[in-house]
Amino acid sequence: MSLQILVLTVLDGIAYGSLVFLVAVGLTLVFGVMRILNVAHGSFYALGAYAAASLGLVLSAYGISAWFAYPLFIVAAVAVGVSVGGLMERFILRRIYVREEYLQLLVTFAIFMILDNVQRLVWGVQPYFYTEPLSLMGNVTIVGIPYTAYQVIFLPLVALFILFGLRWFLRKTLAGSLIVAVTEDREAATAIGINARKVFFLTFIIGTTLASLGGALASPTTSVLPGMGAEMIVLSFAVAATAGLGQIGGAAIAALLIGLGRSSAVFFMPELEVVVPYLIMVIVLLFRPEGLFGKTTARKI
Amino acid sequence: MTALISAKDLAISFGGVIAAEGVSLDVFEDDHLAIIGPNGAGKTTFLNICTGYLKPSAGSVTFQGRSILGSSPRAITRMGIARAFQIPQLFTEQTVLENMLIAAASQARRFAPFTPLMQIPERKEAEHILELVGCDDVSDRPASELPEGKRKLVDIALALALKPKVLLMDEPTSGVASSEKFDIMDTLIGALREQQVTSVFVEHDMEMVSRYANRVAVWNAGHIQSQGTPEDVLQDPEVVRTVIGV
Amino acid sequence: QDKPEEINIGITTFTSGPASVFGVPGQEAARMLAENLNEAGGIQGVPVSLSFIDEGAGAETLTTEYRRLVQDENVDVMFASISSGNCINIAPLAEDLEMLNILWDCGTQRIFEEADYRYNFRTQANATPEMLAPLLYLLKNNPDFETIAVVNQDYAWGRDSWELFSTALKQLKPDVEVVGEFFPSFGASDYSAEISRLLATQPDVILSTSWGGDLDTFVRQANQRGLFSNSQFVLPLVESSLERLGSDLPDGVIVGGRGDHYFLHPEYKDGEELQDFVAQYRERTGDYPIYPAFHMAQAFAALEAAYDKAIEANDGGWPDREQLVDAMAGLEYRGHGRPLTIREDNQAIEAQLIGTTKHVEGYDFPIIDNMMIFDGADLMPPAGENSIEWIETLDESFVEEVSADEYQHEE
Amino acid sequence: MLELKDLSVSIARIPILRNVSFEVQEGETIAFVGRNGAGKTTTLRAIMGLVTAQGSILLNGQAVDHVQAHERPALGIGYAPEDRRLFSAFTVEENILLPARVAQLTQDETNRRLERVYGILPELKEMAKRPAGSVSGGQGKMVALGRGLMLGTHLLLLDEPFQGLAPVLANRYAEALRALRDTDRSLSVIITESNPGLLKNFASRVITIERGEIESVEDVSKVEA
Amino acid sequence: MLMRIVLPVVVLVAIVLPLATSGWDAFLTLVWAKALPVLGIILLLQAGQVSFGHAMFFATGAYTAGFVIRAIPGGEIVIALAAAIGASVVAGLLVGVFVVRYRYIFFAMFNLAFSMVFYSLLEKFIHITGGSDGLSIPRPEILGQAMERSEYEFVLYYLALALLVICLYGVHRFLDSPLGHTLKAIKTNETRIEYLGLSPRRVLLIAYIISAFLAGLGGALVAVFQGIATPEYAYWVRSGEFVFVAILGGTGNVFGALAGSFVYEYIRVTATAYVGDTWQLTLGLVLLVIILFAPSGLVGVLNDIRGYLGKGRREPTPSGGKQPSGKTEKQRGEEQ
Ligand SMILES: Nc1ncnc2c1ncn2[C@@H]1O[C@H](COP(=O)(O)OP(=O)(O)OP(=O)(O)O)[C@@H](O)[C@H]1O
Ligand SMILES: Nc1ncnc2c1ncn2[C@@H]1O[C@H](COP(=O)(O)OP(=O)(O)OP(=O)(O)O)[C@@H](O)[C@H]1O
Ligand SMILES: [Mg+2]
Ligand SMILES: [Mg+2]
Repeated sequence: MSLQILVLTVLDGIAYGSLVFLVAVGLTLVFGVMRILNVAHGSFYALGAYAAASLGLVLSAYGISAWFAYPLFIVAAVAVGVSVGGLMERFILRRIYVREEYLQLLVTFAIFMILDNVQRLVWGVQPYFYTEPLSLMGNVTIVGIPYTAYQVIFLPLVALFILFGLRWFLRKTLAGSLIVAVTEDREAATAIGINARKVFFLTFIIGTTLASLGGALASPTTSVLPGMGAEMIVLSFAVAATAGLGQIGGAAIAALLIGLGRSSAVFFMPELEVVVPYLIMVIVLLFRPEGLFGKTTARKI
Repeated sequence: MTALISAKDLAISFGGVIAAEGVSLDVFEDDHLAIIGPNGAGKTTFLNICTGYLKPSAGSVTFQGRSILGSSPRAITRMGIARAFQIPQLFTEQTVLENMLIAAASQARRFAPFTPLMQIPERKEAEHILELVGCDDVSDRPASELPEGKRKLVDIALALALKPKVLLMDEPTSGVASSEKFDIMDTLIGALREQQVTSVFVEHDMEMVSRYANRVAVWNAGHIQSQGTPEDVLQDPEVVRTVIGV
Repeated sequence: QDKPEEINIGITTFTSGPASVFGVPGQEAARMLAENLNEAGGIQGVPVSLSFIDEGAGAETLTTEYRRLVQDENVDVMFASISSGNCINIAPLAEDLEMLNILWDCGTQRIFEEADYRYNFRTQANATPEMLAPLLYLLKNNPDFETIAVVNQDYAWGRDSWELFSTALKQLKPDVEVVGEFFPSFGASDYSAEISRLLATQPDVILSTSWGGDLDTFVRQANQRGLFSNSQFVLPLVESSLERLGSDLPDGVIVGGRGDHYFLHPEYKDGEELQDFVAQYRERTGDYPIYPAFHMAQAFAALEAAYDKAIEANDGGWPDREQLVDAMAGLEYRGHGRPLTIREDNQAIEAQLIGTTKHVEGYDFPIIDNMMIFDGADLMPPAGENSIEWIETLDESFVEEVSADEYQHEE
Repeated sequence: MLELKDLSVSIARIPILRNVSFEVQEGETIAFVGRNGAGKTTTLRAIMGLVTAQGSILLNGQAVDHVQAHERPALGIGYAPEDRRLFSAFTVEENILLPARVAQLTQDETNRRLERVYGILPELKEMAKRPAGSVSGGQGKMVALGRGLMLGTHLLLLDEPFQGLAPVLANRYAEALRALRDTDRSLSVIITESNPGLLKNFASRVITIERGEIESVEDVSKVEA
Repeated sequence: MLMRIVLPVVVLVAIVLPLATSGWDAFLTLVWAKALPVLGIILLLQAGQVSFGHAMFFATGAYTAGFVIRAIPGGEIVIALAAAIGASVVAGLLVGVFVVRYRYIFFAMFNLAFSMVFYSLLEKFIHITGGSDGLSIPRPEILGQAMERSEYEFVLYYLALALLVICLYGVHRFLDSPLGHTLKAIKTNETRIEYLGLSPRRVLLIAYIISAFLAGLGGALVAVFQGIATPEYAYWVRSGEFVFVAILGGTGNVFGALAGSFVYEYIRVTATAYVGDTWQLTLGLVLLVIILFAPSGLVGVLNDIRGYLGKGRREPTPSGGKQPSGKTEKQRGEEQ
């Protein structure tokens, strides 16, 4: 029994953690790297979910195999992230990079409101569902308890893929270095020939695409409905902070901690479930004020 | 004559880089001690240790006989050791005068919540100090707008506003146009002399050293290579080779 | 007083946020009812006009707007609101503004138990009967269960409803053991951990008073992992999700809908009124009407009845507000369920319809079978008494004492 | 090869440069001197396109006013800012290499230039693997200089490159730069420097700027000869 | 200029308004009350720190007032407000000693964490707090006077207005004092503050406590006006709104709190009233426009106008950068 409970706790923790990571990693990138408090991140999560669900429903309407749903998720995510994210960066954010940082907060908050409303206008208020991709992968039974393969196997794998993909991208590729350079000192970067605008544009799009990918991947597991974005904002910020600025690996661990914390709460102290992410954040920050993998900034004197 | 600041066998290193090893140095009342040495020798590090910014892995530092090891920069500043930085540390969004008045208010412990900063009695003094370093012309400019040279000077002025017993300056006039720096240093050191402020300054300009220092300490790779009067030290062929060049 | 140009009704409802799954159907129903009413010449020949306030805009905006409607737009009657919190917030305000305020959907039983109001009326049942009915149904139909677990949303409704249900359960079947109490956060998107836990503990009964997206998500994830095959589910609000859940909601789940309204109400489904209502509503929204729509209909019905009654009492003269309010007391009216009466504490007595899901020909979602309709009066404390205290006076015999009319689903 | 015509800059509506005009011949080295706040840095920043400027800048006869700031380094302009501006997230060597990577130079071209940098600034080799955020003030200046040298194939803009360097190094670097310029005749250099001694028999002309206006242009190449 | 001319004018208008017109006072009372927490946020923004958790003090004030009023028969508003202030100051101190050790997102999120924990406590202890339905608060007496709603609200209007004006002026003076300037200095260079013999943390703590006090007072006023306190008072969305309104109003000047609060509430209420389903959309769009065309906030607009009239040189837009010079450089860099 107790061993079984332990296994279940871990499994549920991993499943939930993977999802949280997929949603939060985009924010960790955009915030950690560009220092933009993108409140609209939640909207991209929601938009991704809606887009995926709608496309999926089209599929099933035409009786096309749900296997196509998985590539469709990526299509949906990229479509949303690039179009909406791109427009947002190009026509709004770009105008305020040089201004007081917190203006960005204001802007993204406004955009969040707008997108939230737009969702309602486009998709109405009734929850959407598209569960085929989930059912398609069927269940796996572990220590006598059925789980959906989608949640305990597929999502964690995707999460791992994104994790290592991003780390490689930021550390090993030129684009990665450019992003880091531009963030630290936009002018110095320009002075050595880096097109700061382009870099910001791409970074932001990557971030928003990841957010909507998170939404798309989450859509089969949950109801797609108004206000679903709001919840994710705080959670993502909690992850970003716990991780340490721009720390993709940190985000993964933070998400995992939150997942495990949550599942163990459900198993052993249900009343705590709601506050778990915050407790974890507080505990981590108490011991590592710059977040899990936060670096202490360069010497000033 | 008693040592004001006395460092014994300081050691510190950063991931293999030895920034100080067996560094022992006494600074006496009314000294104007120049620290010279190649880049990366550990000069700034020494100042960082003396002001509690870095904790040495070994050794001790005393000020007026009291150990200041492990005290915070804040505490040490209050004891009377003020510092000007190699890379100026200013409140960039505030005007030069505001910068000065914050320092003055701190020195005079003026924290009445409702008296305007601009009206504290120390204002006159602060403005005087700005004149001293030739920055009165920029007193109402935001610090962020200052040219490099002025930044350095304002940074020194901030330290002066604390009425320190000892003033540590890290390359006080690097970046200050050569046409001006001697006039400024003349007035500055003059003022220090009459207020009997002891000073320690890191310098790369040997003319400065020979003009204003009564003692020189030569750093090299975390060690003190030699110390003495400017005349002797600056002649020392070893020093010429490692620091001055021909 | 002579007839006004029109009767202006202010309605607070959710058009944003998760609760808009109720708010918008309510709003649609209201628009529809108003149109019908005006086509038929309005109330006593006076057309009605509607203005809405979004409860989703937050408490302060709500009260500011409420005042504006009352004071500047001088509406004749307010319908407020869906959220119990808002009802508690608005009721005293309405009282002070001397505005006839109809609590058209909120559930908390506290309002009329903790304060006396003159201007506030609730035109549908409250949490107490809405929780007792499913419990009685459970006890009458599958009496032999030993363990129960609850998964409710972590906010007042989730907690209050569980308090009512569990207190009653302790009285009516003391030997039952509560093996799990879960209150996942409101709007939670994932219940995997809860479900694993429930799969591991295998309680005989699982109760959830959740609603909207939360309920849908929970049901889907539970069904996906075969939780329904192990435990008897009791979902007192699932009537509002039936159509959305479709095949994801298996047979044999105990269903409620906060009253005795149901588009296939066994006693009225052949009647024209209900059929028209359902037909019109479907035409308008594409969906079958759910309980908020019915609650709205009840509010309208009550208002109409009140005007009729007041005008009669006023021998033909148009009533002023006080007269209208007087008329509300003891009012009898009917929505699309059994007749209702407003009792002396301004709380309506409404019957409760509970049943079991069943998939049948002609509907791609489960309909309600093995229906029981309870008389509301049996399930409520006497006016002025506190529900919890009253429930604590009950005992096993209560299950037998309360009778219910039983119906089967038929084509 | 570089020509400034009536260059004017004002920031927040204060004039900072007023009609600055001068040109730099191919292979020539200019000492750009002036008191603090005279406008030296601003002039260099204007050439790099880092401040909005009126007037025009010609490079090899081509107006570059409309060349985006980030495209100018590709024209062979290397800039070593006065206040270092290193990327502390990278090591010293990464800092030096970044411009080459951005310009997507071939591997051996990159190596060639890196060797050139290390040739002039051998001290950098020892610090190559250290985080740029940790180096000392003077070391920082060296890195900045090295980074500038990576791209500066036609024009070097050095803003007080020797400031805060120990004299022994300053002299050596000045020598090395001179040697570099002598070997590569197409390389022009503008050095702002407050210590004229270092520029002796190095600069061919000394341009003095005062309060944002060119005060004097004196030819010292003769003197030296 | 703002302090000497605009504020008095506004106050004057505010004083005569309820006497002249009707229908505004309820709305404005909320504006006054909600301007207080915003003022608190502006105070912290001087040090470059954003708190995503100040709703926790807002709620602390609200619930304290609520409990006091329910506890003492009749319920005296003065006592209630006093208690609320006391409670929020204490809370501010307790939370403050933790959070002032953090900066930027960590500061923001630490605050958020505390407030969210507080929020769920308010929801969970349903028998004390009434859970998410909230704690209903009977109408208190004012100086022993029991009142009808109309006159009660009339008095409350002026009470809130008076308190707001006092706080605005007080904070204005504080920011002008040495301590206030040191607070601003935290934003650009803490090392230097240390080397002036001052403790950035302590300075920030003082500001934090003041801001908690302001938030608490605002919460208490809203609560006694609304007659209810709900956990939503402590929810992160509300905290976010405070920050949002602060920036909207302009963080450069205490006056921004009032301007922002008024404009935000006004747009919001009008939007809900006249565009119904699309109020969020409208609100969002209007705000976007304001931001893009008045980047330094509403108050900034006034300053700009002043600037263009040539009265004094306009300050370069302030930076919130980590490396002070770094950020201004960024600004310069952008001027290509
Ligand atoms: N961002 C800015 N805003 C306002 N004024 C500025 C700004 N940047 C520079 N200035 C002003 O422009 C003038 C020239 O500055 P610049 O840095 O070019 O001088 P400099 O000759 O390089 O001085 P130094 O030798 O000290 O580096 C100075 O008066 C400075 O105050
Ligand atoms: N915080 C730190 N982290 C890592 N290395 C450091 C740190 N501080 C100093 N160092 C190293 O210690 C050595 C001495 O640094 P320091 O700043 O004292 O040199 P310096 O004598 O002041 O040189 P300069 O004349 O260029 O200022 C340098 O090699 C530097 O890289
Ligand atoms: Mg140094
Ligand atoms: Mg310069």
